[in-house]
Amino acid sequence: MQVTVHFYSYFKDLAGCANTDVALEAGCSLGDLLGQLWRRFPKLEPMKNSMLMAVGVDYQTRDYILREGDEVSLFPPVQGG
Amino acid sequence: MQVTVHFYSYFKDLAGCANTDVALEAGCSLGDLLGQLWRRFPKLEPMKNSMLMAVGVDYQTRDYILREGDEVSLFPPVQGG
Amino acid sequence: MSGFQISNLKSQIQDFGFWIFYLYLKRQTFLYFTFQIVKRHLVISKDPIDEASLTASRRMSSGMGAVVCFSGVVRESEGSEKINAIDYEAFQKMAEHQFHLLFDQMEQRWPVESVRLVHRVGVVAVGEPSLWVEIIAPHRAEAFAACQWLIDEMKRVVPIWKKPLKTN
Amino acid sequence: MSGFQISNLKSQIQDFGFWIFYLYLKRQTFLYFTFQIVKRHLVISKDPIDEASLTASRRMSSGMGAVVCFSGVVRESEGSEKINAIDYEAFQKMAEHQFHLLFDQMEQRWPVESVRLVHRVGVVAVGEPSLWVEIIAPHRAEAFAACQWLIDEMKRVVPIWKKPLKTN
Repeated sequence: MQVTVHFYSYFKDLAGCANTDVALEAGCSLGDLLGQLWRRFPKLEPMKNSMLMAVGVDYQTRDYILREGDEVSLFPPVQGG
Repeated sequence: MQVTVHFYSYFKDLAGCANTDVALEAGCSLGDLLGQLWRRFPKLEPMKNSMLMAVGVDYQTRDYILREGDEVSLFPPVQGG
Repeated sequence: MSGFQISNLKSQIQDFGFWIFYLYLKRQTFLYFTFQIVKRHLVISKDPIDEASLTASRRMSSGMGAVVCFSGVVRESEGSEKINAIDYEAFQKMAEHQFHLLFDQMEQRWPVESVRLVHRVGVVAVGEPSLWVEIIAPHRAEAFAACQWLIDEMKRVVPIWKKPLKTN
Repeated sequence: MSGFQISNLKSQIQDFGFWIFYLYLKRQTFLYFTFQIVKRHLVISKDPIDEASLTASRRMSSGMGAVVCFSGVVRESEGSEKINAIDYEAFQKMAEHQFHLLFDQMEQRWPVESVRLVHRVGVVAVGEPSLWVEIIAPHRAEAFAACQWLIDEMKRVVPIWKKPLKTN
Protein backbone atom coordinates (compact mmCIF):
# COMPACT_ATOMS: atom_id res chain seq x y z
CA MET A 1 0.00 0.00 0.00
CA GLN A 2 0.98 3.60 -0.44
CA VAL A 3 0.65 6.56 1.95
CA THR A 4 1.57 10.20 1.52
CA VAL A 5 3.62 11.99 4.16
CA HIS A 6 3.37 15.79 4.55
CA PHE A 7 5.87 17.94 6.44
CA TYR A 8 5.04 21.30 8.01
CA SER A 9 7.00 24.25 9.40
CA TYR A 10 10.76 23.61 9.71
CA PHE A 11 10.21 19.88 9.21
CA LYS A 12 9.85 20.83 5.53
CA ASP A 13 13.36 22.32 5.58
CA LEU A 14 14.79 19.34 7.47
CA ALA A 15 13.18 16.87 5.05
CA GLY A 16 14.02 19.01 2.01
CA CYS A 17 10.48 18.59 0.64
CA ALA A 18 6.85 19.33 1.57
CA ASN A 19 5.60 15.77 0.99
CA THR A 20 6.59 12.34 -0.20
CA ASP A 21 4.92 9.06 -1.12
CA VAL A 22 5.95 5.95 0.79
CA ALA A 23 5.25 2.32 -0.17
CA LEU A 24 4.54 0.08 2.83
CA GLU A 25 3.45 -3.48 3.52
CA ALA A 26 -0.20 -3.85 4.56
CA GLY A 27 -0.75 -3.70 8.34
CA CYS A 28 2.13 -1.31 8.99
CA SER A 29 1.70 1.10 11.89
CA LEU A 30 2.57 4.78 12.03
CA GLY A 31 5.60 3.72 14.10
CA ASP A 32 6.78 1.39 11.29
CA LEU A 33 6.45 4.25 8.80
CA LEU A 34 8.57 6.51 11.03
CA GLY A 35 11.37 3.89 11.14
CA GLN A 36 11.46 3.95 7.37
CA LEU A 37 11.35 7.77 7.23
CA TRP A 38 14.37 8.23 9.54
CA ARG A 39 16.51 6.34 6.99
CA ARG A 40 15.36 8.61 4.15
CA PHE A 41 15.32 11.84 6.20
CA PRO A 42 18.04 11.47 8.88
CA LYS A 43 17.77 15.16 9.89
CA LEU A 44 14.19 14.54 11.12
CA GLU A 45 15.05 11.75 13.57
CA PRO A 46 16.52 14.03 16.29
CA MET A 47 13.13 15.83 16.35
CA LYS A 48 11.14 12.67 17.08
CA ASN A 49 10.53 13.37 20.77
CA SER A 50 8.78 16.67 20.23
CA MET A 51 7.16 15.67 16.92
CA LEU A 52 3.38 15.68 16.43
CA MET A 53 1.72 13.16 14.09
CA ALA A 54 -1.62 13.23 12.34
CA VAL A 55 -3.46 11.01 9.89
CA GLY A 56 -5.95 13.05 7.90
CA VAL A 57 -7.04 15.83 10.27
CA ASP A 58 -6.73 13.90 13.56
CA TYR A 59 -3.78 13.32 15.86
CA GLN A 60 -2.64 9.70 16.03
CA THR A 61 -0.10 7.71 18.01
CA ARG A 62 2.60 5.30 16.81
CA ASP A 63 0.35 2.23 17.16
CA TYR A 64 -2.17 3.56 14.59
CA ILE A 65 -2.50 1.00 11.74
CA LEU A 66 -2.14 2.73 8.37
CA ARG A 67 -4.42 2.15 5.41
CA GLU A 68 -3.99 2.57 1.66
CA GLY A 69 -4.05 6.25 0.70
CA ASP A 70 -3.66 7.64 4.26
CA GLU A 71 -2.39 11.22 4.44
CA VAL A 72 0.16 11.36 7.25
CA SER A 73 1.38 14.72 8.58
CA LEU A 74 4.47 15.28 10.70
CA PHE A 75 5.21 18.60 12.34
CA PRO A 76 6.89 20.34 15.27
CA PRO A 77 4.91 21.67 18.29
CA VAL A 78 2.24 24.14 17.21
CA GLN A 79 2.47 27.87 18.01
CA GLY A 80 -0.72 29.60 16.91
CA GLY A 81 -1.88 32.97 18.19
CA MET B 1 -19.61 71.68 63.87
CA GLN B 2 -21.75 70.73 60.94
CA VAL B 3 -21.42 67.85 58.46
CA THR B 4 -23.56 66.88 55.48
CA VAL B 5 -24.78 63.30 55.06
CA HIS B 6 -25.63 61.96 51.59
CA PHE B 7 -27.68 58.82 50.92
CA TYR B 8 -27.41 56.73 47.76
CA SER B 9 -29.46 54.00 46.09
CA TYR B 10 -32.34 52.66 48.27
CA PHE B 11 -30.86 54.36 51.34
CA LYS B 12 -32.37 57.53 49.83
CA ASP B 13 -35.85 55.93 49.93
CA LEU B 14 -35.34 54.59 53.46
CA ALA B 15 -34.15 58.01 54.68
CA GLY B 16 -36.80 59.86 52.68
CA CYS B 17 -34.21 62.37 51.41
CA ALA B 18 -30.98 62.49 49.40
CA ASN B 19 -28.98 64.43 51.99
CA THR B 20 -29.24 66.17 55.34
CA ASP B 21 -27.14 68.49 57.50
CA VAL B 22 -26.23 67.32 61.00
CA ALA B 23 -24.88 69.47 63.86
CA LEU B 24 -22.31 67.64 66.02
CA GLU B 25 -19.95 68.40 68.87
CA ALA B 26 -16.28 68.76 67.88
CA GLY B 27 -14.31 65.50 68.06
CA CYS B 28 -17.26 63.28 67.15
CA SER B 29 -16.48 60.11 65.20
CA LEU B 30 -18.34 58.64 62.25
CA GLY B 31 -19.75 56.09 64.75
CA ASP B 32 -21.15 58.90 66.91
CA LEU B 33 -22.81 60.43 63.87
CA LEU B 34 -24.44 57.09 63.00
CA GLY B 35 -25.94 56.83 66.50
CA GLN B 36 -27.59 60.19 65.96
CA LEU B 37 -28.79 59.24 62.46
CA TRP B 38 -30.57 56.04 63.60
CA ARG B 39 -32.84 58.20 65.81
CA ARG B 40 -33.76 60.46 62.90
CA PHE B 41 -33.89 57.71 60.26
CA PRO B 42 -35.00 54.51 62.06
CA LYS B 43 -35.54 52.64 58.76
CA LEU B 44 -31.79 52.88 58.05
CA GLU B 45 -30.61 51.20 61.25
CA PRO B 46 -31.46 47.60 60.15
CA MET B 47 -29.12 48.17 57.16
CA LYS B 48 -26.11 49.06 59.31
CA ASN B 49 -24.30 45.74 58.97
CA SER B 50 -24.09 45.85 55.18
CA MET B 51 -23.75 49.63 54.95
CA LEU B 52 -20.72 51.30 53.34
CA MET B 53 -19.44 54.67 54.61
CA ALA B 54 -17.32 57.30 52.93
CA VAL B 55 -16.06 60.75 53.86
CA GLY B 56 -15.41 62.78 50.74
CA VAL B 57 -14.40 60.20 48.09
CA ASP B 58 -12.70 57.69 50.43
CA TYR B 59 -14.08 54.82 52.46
CA GLN B 60 -13.82 55.32 56.23
CA THR B 61 -14.54 53.28 59.35
CA ARG B 62 -16.56 54.18 62.46
CA ASP B 63 -13.52 55.47 64.36
CA TYR B 64 -12.86 58.23 61.78
CA ILE B 65 -12.93 61.64 63.55
CA LEU B 66 -15.18 64.05 61.68
CA ARG B 67 -14.27 67.64 60.85
CA GLU B 68 -16.32 70.75 60.12
CA GLY B 69 -17.82 70.58 56.64
CA ASP B 70 -17.16 66.85 56.05
CA GLU B 71 -19.30 65.26 53.36
CA VAL B 72 -20.37 61.85 54.64
CA SER B 73 -21.93 59.28 52.31
CA LEU B 74 -23.88 56.21 53.34
CA PHE B 75 -24.90 53.57 50.88
CA PRO B 76 -25.68 49.85 50.39
CA PRO B 77 -23.19 47.40 48.80
CA VAL B 78 -22.15 48.56 45.33
CA GLN B 79 -23.21 46.70 42.19
CA GLY B 80 -21.50 48.24 39.19
CA GLY B 81 -21.07 46.53 35.84
CA MET C 1 -58.50 -3.07 12.04
CA SER C 2 -59.66 0.28 10.79
CA GLY C 3 -60.91 1.14 14.31
CA PHE C 4 -57.52 0.26 15.73
CA GLN C 5 -55.73 2.42 13.17
CA ILE C 6 -57.92 5.42 13.98
CA SER C 7 -57.44 5.14 17.74
CA ASN C 8 -53.71 4.68 17.15
CA LEU C 9 -53.62 7.86 15.07
CA LYS C 10 -55.64 9.68 17.76
CA SER C 11 -53.21 8.63 20.43
CA GLN C 12 -50.33 9.83 18.27
CA ILE C 13 -52.03 13.20 17.91
CA GLN C 14 -52.63 13.32 21.66
CA ASP C 15 -48.96 12.43 22.23
CA PHE C 16 -47.93 15.25 19.93
CA GLY C 17 -50.20 17.64 21.83
CA PHE C 18 -48.66 16.46 25.07
CA TRP C 19 -45.16 17.19 23.82
CA ILE C 20 -46.14 20.68 22.67
CA PHE C 21 -47.65 21.31 26.11
CA TYR C 22 -44.57 19.82 27.81
CA LEU C 23 -42.25 22.08 25.83
CA TYR C 24 -44.47 25.05 26.70
CA LEU C 25 -44.16 24.25 30.43
CA LYS C 26 -40.44 23.66 30.13
CA ARG C 27 -39.78 26.59 27.83
CA GLN C 28 -37.02 27.97 30.05
CA THR C 29 -35.19 24.65 29.87
CA PHE C 30 -35.90 24.41 26.17
CA LEU C 31 -34.46 27.88 25.61
CA TYR C 32 -31.44 26.83 27.65
CA PHE C 33 -30.85 23.88 25.38
CA THR C 34 -31.21 25.98 22.27
CA PHE C 35 -28.58 28.33 23.76
CA GLN C 36 -26.29 25.34 24.02
CA ILE C 37 -26.06 25.19 20.24
CA VAL C 38 -23.05 27.45 19.95
CA LYS C 39 -22.96 29.88 17.04
CA ARG C 40 -19.57 29.41 15.42
CA HIS C 41 -17.69 31.70 13.11
CA LEU C 42 -14.21 30.49 12.17
CA VAL C 43 -11.91 32.17 9.67
CA ILE C 44 -8.30 31.21 8.92
CA SER C 45 -7.17 33.59 6.20
CA LYS C 46 -4.48 35.86 4.82
CA ASP C 47 -6.80 38.88 5.06
CA PRO C 48 -6.10 41.48 7.75
CA ILE C 49 -8.40 41.16 10.78
CA ASP C 50 -11.00 43.94 10.71
CA GLU C 51 -11.90 44.25 14.40
CA ALA C 52 -14.25 47.19 13.87
CA SER C 53 -16.39 45.28 11.38
CA LEU C 54 -16.31 42.14 13.55
CA THR C 55 -17.48 44.25 16.50
CA ALA C 56 -20.25 45.78 14.39
CA SER C 57 -21.51 42.38 13.21
CA ARG C 58 -21.89 40.95 16.73
CA ARG C 59 -25.27 39.32 17.44
CA MET C 60 -26.38 38.15 20.86
CA SER C 61 -29.65 37.09 22.46
CA SER C 62 -31.18 38.93 25.42
CA GLY C 63 -30.17 36.21 27.89
CA MET C 64 -26.48 36.96 27.35
CA GLY C 65 -24.63 39.33 29.69
CA ALA C 66 -20.94 38.98 28.88
CA VAL C 67 -18.72 39.47 25.83
CA VAL C 68 -14.99 38.77 26.12
CA CYS C 69 -12.74 39.64 23.17
CA PHE C 70 -9.06 38.88 22.82
CA SER C 71 -6.68 40.26 20.19
CA GLY C 72 -3.21 38.78 19.90
CA VAL C 73 -0.92 41.31 18.28
CA VAL C 74 2.55 40.70 16.78
CA ARG C 75 5.19 42.21 19.09
CA GLU C 76 8.44 43.82 17.98
CA SER C 77 10.55 41.18 19.71
CA GLU C 78 10.54 37.37 19.76
CA GLY C 79 12.72 36.34 22.67
CA SER C 80 15.68 38.74 22.59
CA GLU C 81 15.58 39.47 18.85
CA LYS C 82 13.92 42.39 17.10
CA ILE C 83 11.55 41.33 14.36
CA ASN C 84 9.37 43.19 11.91
CA ALA C 85 6.79 40.51 11.15
CA ILE C 86 5.76 36.91 11.76
CA ASP C 87 5.03 34.51 8.92
CA TYR C 88 2.21 32.18 10.00
CA GLU C 89 1.82 28.77 8.33
CA ALA C 90 -1.28 26.63 8.87
CA PHE C 91 -2.27 23.08 7.93
CA GLN C 92 -5.60 24.66 7.09
CA LYS C 93 -7.93 21.64 6.89
CA MET C 94 -6.63 20.11 10.12
CA ALA C 95 -6.57 23.51 11.88
CA GLU C 96 -10.27 24.03 11.07
CA HIS C 97 -11.11 20.50 12.27
CA GLN C 98 -9.13 20.93 15.50
CA PHE C 99 -10.79 24.30 16.18
CA HIS C 100 -14.20 22.67 15.80
CA LEU C 101 -13.21 19.85 18.20
CA LEU C 102 -12.27 22.58 20.72
CA PHE C 103 -15.58 24.37 20.14
CA ASP C 104 -17.35 21.01 20.79
CA GLN C 105 -15.53 20.64 24.11
CA MET C 106 -16.18 24.27 25.03
CA GLU C 107 -19.90 23.73 24.37
CA GLN C 108 -19.83 20.80 26.85
CA ARG C 109 -18.09 22.78 29.58
CA TRP C 110 -19.56 26.30 29.47
CA PRO C 111 -22.94 27.78 28.43
CA VAL C 112 -21.38 29.77 25.60
CA GLU C 113 -23.84 31.17 23.05
CA SER C 114 -21.35 32.24 20.41
CA VAL C 115 -17.69 31.83 19.57
CA ARG C 116 -16.05 33.77 16.77
CA LEU C 117 -12.38 33.21 15.98
CA VAL C 118 -10.21 34.67 13.24
CA HIS C 119 -6.58 33.59 12.74
CA ARG C 120 -4.38 35.18 10.13
CA VAL C 121 -1.89 33.21 8.09
CA GLY C 122 0.96 34.54 5.94
CA VAL C 123 3.02 37.58 6.87
CA VAL C 124 1.60 39.67 9.76
CA ALA C 125 3.51 42.88 10.55
CA VAL C 126 4.43 44.06 14.06
CA GLY C 127 1.45 45.88 15.58
CA GLU C 128 -1.16 43.93 13.60
CA PRO C 129 -3.41 41.29 15.18
CA SER C 130 -2.80 37.67 14.18
CA LEU C 131 -5.62 36.29 16.34
CA TRP C 132 -9.04 37.60 17.33
CA VAL C 133 -11.41 35.65 19.60
CA GLU C 134 -14.85 36.63 20.87
CA ILE C 135 -16.88 34.62 23.41
CA ILE C 136 -20.48 35.47 24.33
CA ALA C 137 -21.99 33.85 27.44
CA PRO C 138 -24.63 34.61 30.07
CA HIS C 139 -22.08 35.62 32.73
CA ARG C 140 -18.62 37.09 32.98
CA ALA C 141 -16.82 34.22 34.75
CA GLU C 142 -17.72 31.61 32.14
CA ALA C 143 -16.96 33.94 29.22
CA PHE C 144 -13.45 34.65 30.60
CA ALA C 145 -12.85 30.98 31.47
CA ALA C 146 -13.95 29.72 28.05
CA CYS C 147 -11.92 32.34 26.19
CA GLN C 148 -8.70 31.64 28.10
CA TRP C 149 -9.20 27.88 27.85
CA LEU C 150 -9.79 28.11 24.08
CA ILE C 151 -6.58 30.08 23.48
CA ASP C 152 -4.53 27.76 25.72
CA GLU C 153 -5.86 24.68 23.92
CA MET C 154 -5.39 26.28 20.51
CA LYS C 155 -1.71 26.76 21.28
CA ARG C 156 -1.51 23.06 22.15
CA VAL C 157 -3.37 21.38 19.29
CA VAL C 158 -4.18 23.64 16.33
CA PRO C 159 -1.54 23.14 13.60
CA ILE C 160 -0.34 26.69 13.02
CA TRP C 161 3.33 27.65 13.20
CA LYS C 162 5.15 30.94 13.22
CA LYS C 163 8.43 32.04 11.67
CA PRO C 164 9.75 35.42 12.91
CA LEU C 165 10.98 37.67 10.11
CA LYS C 166 13.95 39.64 11.39
CA THR C 167 14.65 43.30 10.76
CA ASN C 168 17.10 43.48 7.83
CA MET D 1 37.09 80.95 41.72
CA SER D 2 36.44 81.31 38.03
CA GLY D 3 38.64 78.23 37.32
CA PHE D 4 36.64 76.24 39.84
CA GLN D 5 33.36 77.31 38.30
CA ILE D 6 34.52 76.29 34.83
CA SER D 7 35.76 72.85 35.92
CA ASN D 8 32.52 72.41 37.90
CA LEU D 9 30.50 73.23 34.79
CA LYS D 10 32.65 70.82 32.73
CA SER D 11 32.07 68.04 35.22
CA GLN D 12 28.35 68.79 35.08
CA ILE D 13 28.44 68.52 31.29
CA GLN D 14 30.42 65.28 31.55
CA ASP D 15 27.87 63.98 34.09
CA PHE D 16 25.09 64.87 31.72
CA GLY D 17 26.89 63.05 28.90
CA PHE D 18 27.30 60.04 31.18
CA TRP D 19 23.59 59.93 31.88
CA ILE D 20 22.70 60.17 28.22
CA PHE D 21 25.11 57.28 27.55
CA TYR D 22 23.72 55.35 30.53
CA LEU D 23 20.16 55.77 29.26
CA TYR D 24 21.30 54.67 25.80
CA LEU D 25 22.79 51.48 27.26
CA LYS D 26 19.74 50.88 29.44
CA ARG D 27 17.20 51.86 26.80
CA GLN D 28 15.29 48.60 27.15
CA THR D 29 14.85 49.18 30.88
CA PHE D 30 14.04 52.82 30.24
CA LEU D 31 11.36 51.85 27.73
CA TYR D 32 10.00 49.37 30.27
CA PHE D 33 9.63 52.11 32.86
CA THR D 34 7.90 54.42 30.43
CA PHE D 35 5.49 51.55 29.67
CA GLN D 36 4.68 51.40 33.35
CA ILE D 37 2.94 54.76 33.14
CA VAL D 38 -0.49 53.38 32.34
CA LYS D 39 -2.57 55.28 29.81
CA ARG D 40 -5.97 55.77 31.41
CA HIS D 41 -9.26 56.59 29.79
CA LEU D 42 -12.23 56.65 32.18
CA VAL D 43 -15.76 57.67 31.26
CA ILE D 44 -18.83 57.44 33.50
CA SER D 45 -21.69 58.85 31.44
CA LYS D 46 -25.29 58.57 30.31
CA ASP D 47 -24.18 58.25 26.67
CA PRO D 48 -24.51 54.85 24.98
CA ILE D 49 -21.20 52.97 24.75
CA ASP D 50 -19.91 53.08 21.16
CA GLU D 51 -17.73 49.97 21.02
CA ALA D 52 -16.90 50.36 17.34
CA SER D 53 -15.48 53.85 17.84
CA LEU D 54 -13.63 52.76 21.01
CA THR D 55 -12.12 49.88 19.03
CA ALA D 56 -11.13 52.23 16.21
CA SER D 57 -9.43 54.68 18.61
CA ARG D 58 -7.20 52.05 20.23
CA ARG D 59 -3.50 52.97 20.41
CA MET D 60 -0.76 50.58 21.46
CA SER D 61 3.02 50.51 21.29
CA SER D 62 4.93 47.80 19.42
CA GLY D 63 5.97 46.03 22.63
CA MET D 64 2.36 45.09 23.40
CA GLY D 65 0.98 41.71 22.34
CA ALA D 66 -2.38 41.35 24.06
CA VAL D 67 -5.68 43.22 24.10
CA VAL D 68 -8.52 41.96 26.30
CA CYS D 69 -11.93 43.63 26.04
CA PHE D 70 -14.97 42.98 28.18
CA SER D 71 -18.52 44.17 27.55
CA GLY D 72 -21.11 43.73 30.27
CA VAL D 73 -24.55 43.72 28.71
CA VAL D 74 -27.93 44.13 30.46
CA ARG D 75 -29.73 40.76 30.50
CA GLU D 76 -33.49 40.23 30.23
CA SER D 77 -33.72 38.72 33.71
CA GLU D 78 -32.47 39.76 37.16
CA GLY D 79 -32.80 36.73 39.37
CA SER D 80 -36.13 35.16 38.40
CA GLU D 81 -37.82 38.35 37.19
CA LYS D 82 -38.06 39.64 33.64
CA ILE D 83 -36.82 43.19 33.24
CA ASN D 84 -36.58 45.58 30.32
CA ALA D 85 -33.81 47.86 31.59
CA ILE D 86 -31.51 48.68 34.50
CA ASP D 87 -31.29 52.17 35.97
CA TYR D 88 -27.68 52.78 37.08
CA GLU D 89 -26.93 55.36 39.75
CA ALA D 90 -23.38 56.51 40.49
CA PHE D 91 -21.77 58.67 43.16
CA GLN D 92 -19.79 60.07 40.27
CA LYS D 93 -16.91 61.87 42.00
CA MET D 94 -16.19 58.97 44.36
CA ALA D 95 -16.61 56.42 41.57
CA GLU D 96 -13.96 58.19 39.48
CA HIS D 97 -11.62 58.39 42.48
CA GLN D 98 -12.10 54.71 43.34
CA PHE D 99 -11.50 53.68 39.71
CA HIS D 100 -8.22 55.60 39.74
CA LEU D 101 -7.19 53.93 43.01
CA LEU D 102 -7.82 50.57 41.29
CA PHE D 103 -5.80 51.68 38.23
CA ASP D 104 -2.95 52.61 40.64
CA GLN D 105 -3.02 49.13 42.16
CA MET D 106 -3.26 47.47 38.75
CA GLU D 107 -0.20 49.43 37.63
CA GLN D 108 1.73 48.03 40.63
CA ARG D 109 0.72 44.44 39.93
CA TRP D 110 0.80 44.00 36.14
CA PRO D 111 2.77 45.61 33.29
CA VAL D 112 -0.37 47.08 31.73
CA GLU D 113 0.23 49.78 29.10
CA SER D 114 -3.32 51.04 28.79
CA VAL D 115 -6.63 50.73 30.56
CA ARG D 116 -9.83 52.17 29.10
CA LEU D 117 -13.10 51.84 31.00
CA VAL D 118 -16.55 53.18 30.19
CA HIS D 119 -19.50 52.76 32.57
CA ARG D 120 -22.97 53.94 31.69
CA VAL D 121 -25.31 55.53 34.20
CA GLY D 122 -29.03 56.15 33.87
CA VAL D 123 -31.40 53.78 32.10
CA VAL D 124 -29.67 51.04 30.04
CA ALA D 125 -32.02 48.79 28.03
CA VAL D 126 -31.75 45.00 27.83
CA GLY D 127 -29.17 44.07 25.18
CA GLU D 128 -27.13 47.27 25.60
CA PRO D 129 -23.69 47.33 27.27
CA SER D 130 -23.45 49.07 30.65
CA LEU D 131 -19.72 48.44 31.03
CA TRP D 132 -16.80 48.28 28.60
CA VAL D 133 -13.23 47.56 29.69
CA GLU D 134 -10.10 47.25 27.58
CA ILE D 135 -6.67 46.20 28.89
CA ILE D 136 -3.50 46.30 26.79
CA ALA D 137 -0.42 44.46 28.05
CA PRO D 138 2.67 42.73 26.65
CA HIS D 139 1.26 39.21 27.16
CA ARG D 140 -2.06 37.43 27.29
CA ALA D 141 -1.95 36.08 30.85
CA GLU D 142 -1.40 39.48 32.47
CA ALA D 143 -4.01 41.19 30.28
CA PHE D 144 -6.64 38.61 31.27
CA ALA D 145 -5.63 38.67 34.94
CA ALA D 146 -5.68 42.48 35.17
CA CYS D 147 -9.03 42.75 33.37
CA GLN D 148 -10.76 40.18 35.59
CA TRP D 149 -9.23 41.64 38.74
CA LEU D 150 -10.34 45.16 37.78
CA ILE D 151 -13.96 44.10 37.23
CA ASP D 152 -14.04 42.07 40.48
CA GLU D 153 -12.65 45.00 42.46
CA MET D 154 -14.97 47.46 40.75
CA LYS D 155 -17.96 45.43 41.93
CA ARG D 156 -16.57 45.63 45.46
CA VAL D 157 -15.62 49.30 45.82
CA VAL D 158 -16.87 51.57 43.04
CA PRO D 159 -20.08 53.31 44.19
CA ILE D 160 -22.49 52.44 41.40
CA TRP D 161 -25.86 50.81 42.05
CA LYS D 162 -28.48 49.25 39.85
CA LYS D 163 -32.26 49.27 39.96
CA PRO D 164 -33.97 46.75 37.62
CA LEU D 165 -36.90 48.23 35.71
CA LYS D 166 -39.53 45.53 35.37
CA THR D 167 -41.60 44.80 32.29
CA ASN D 168 -44.99 46.35 33.06
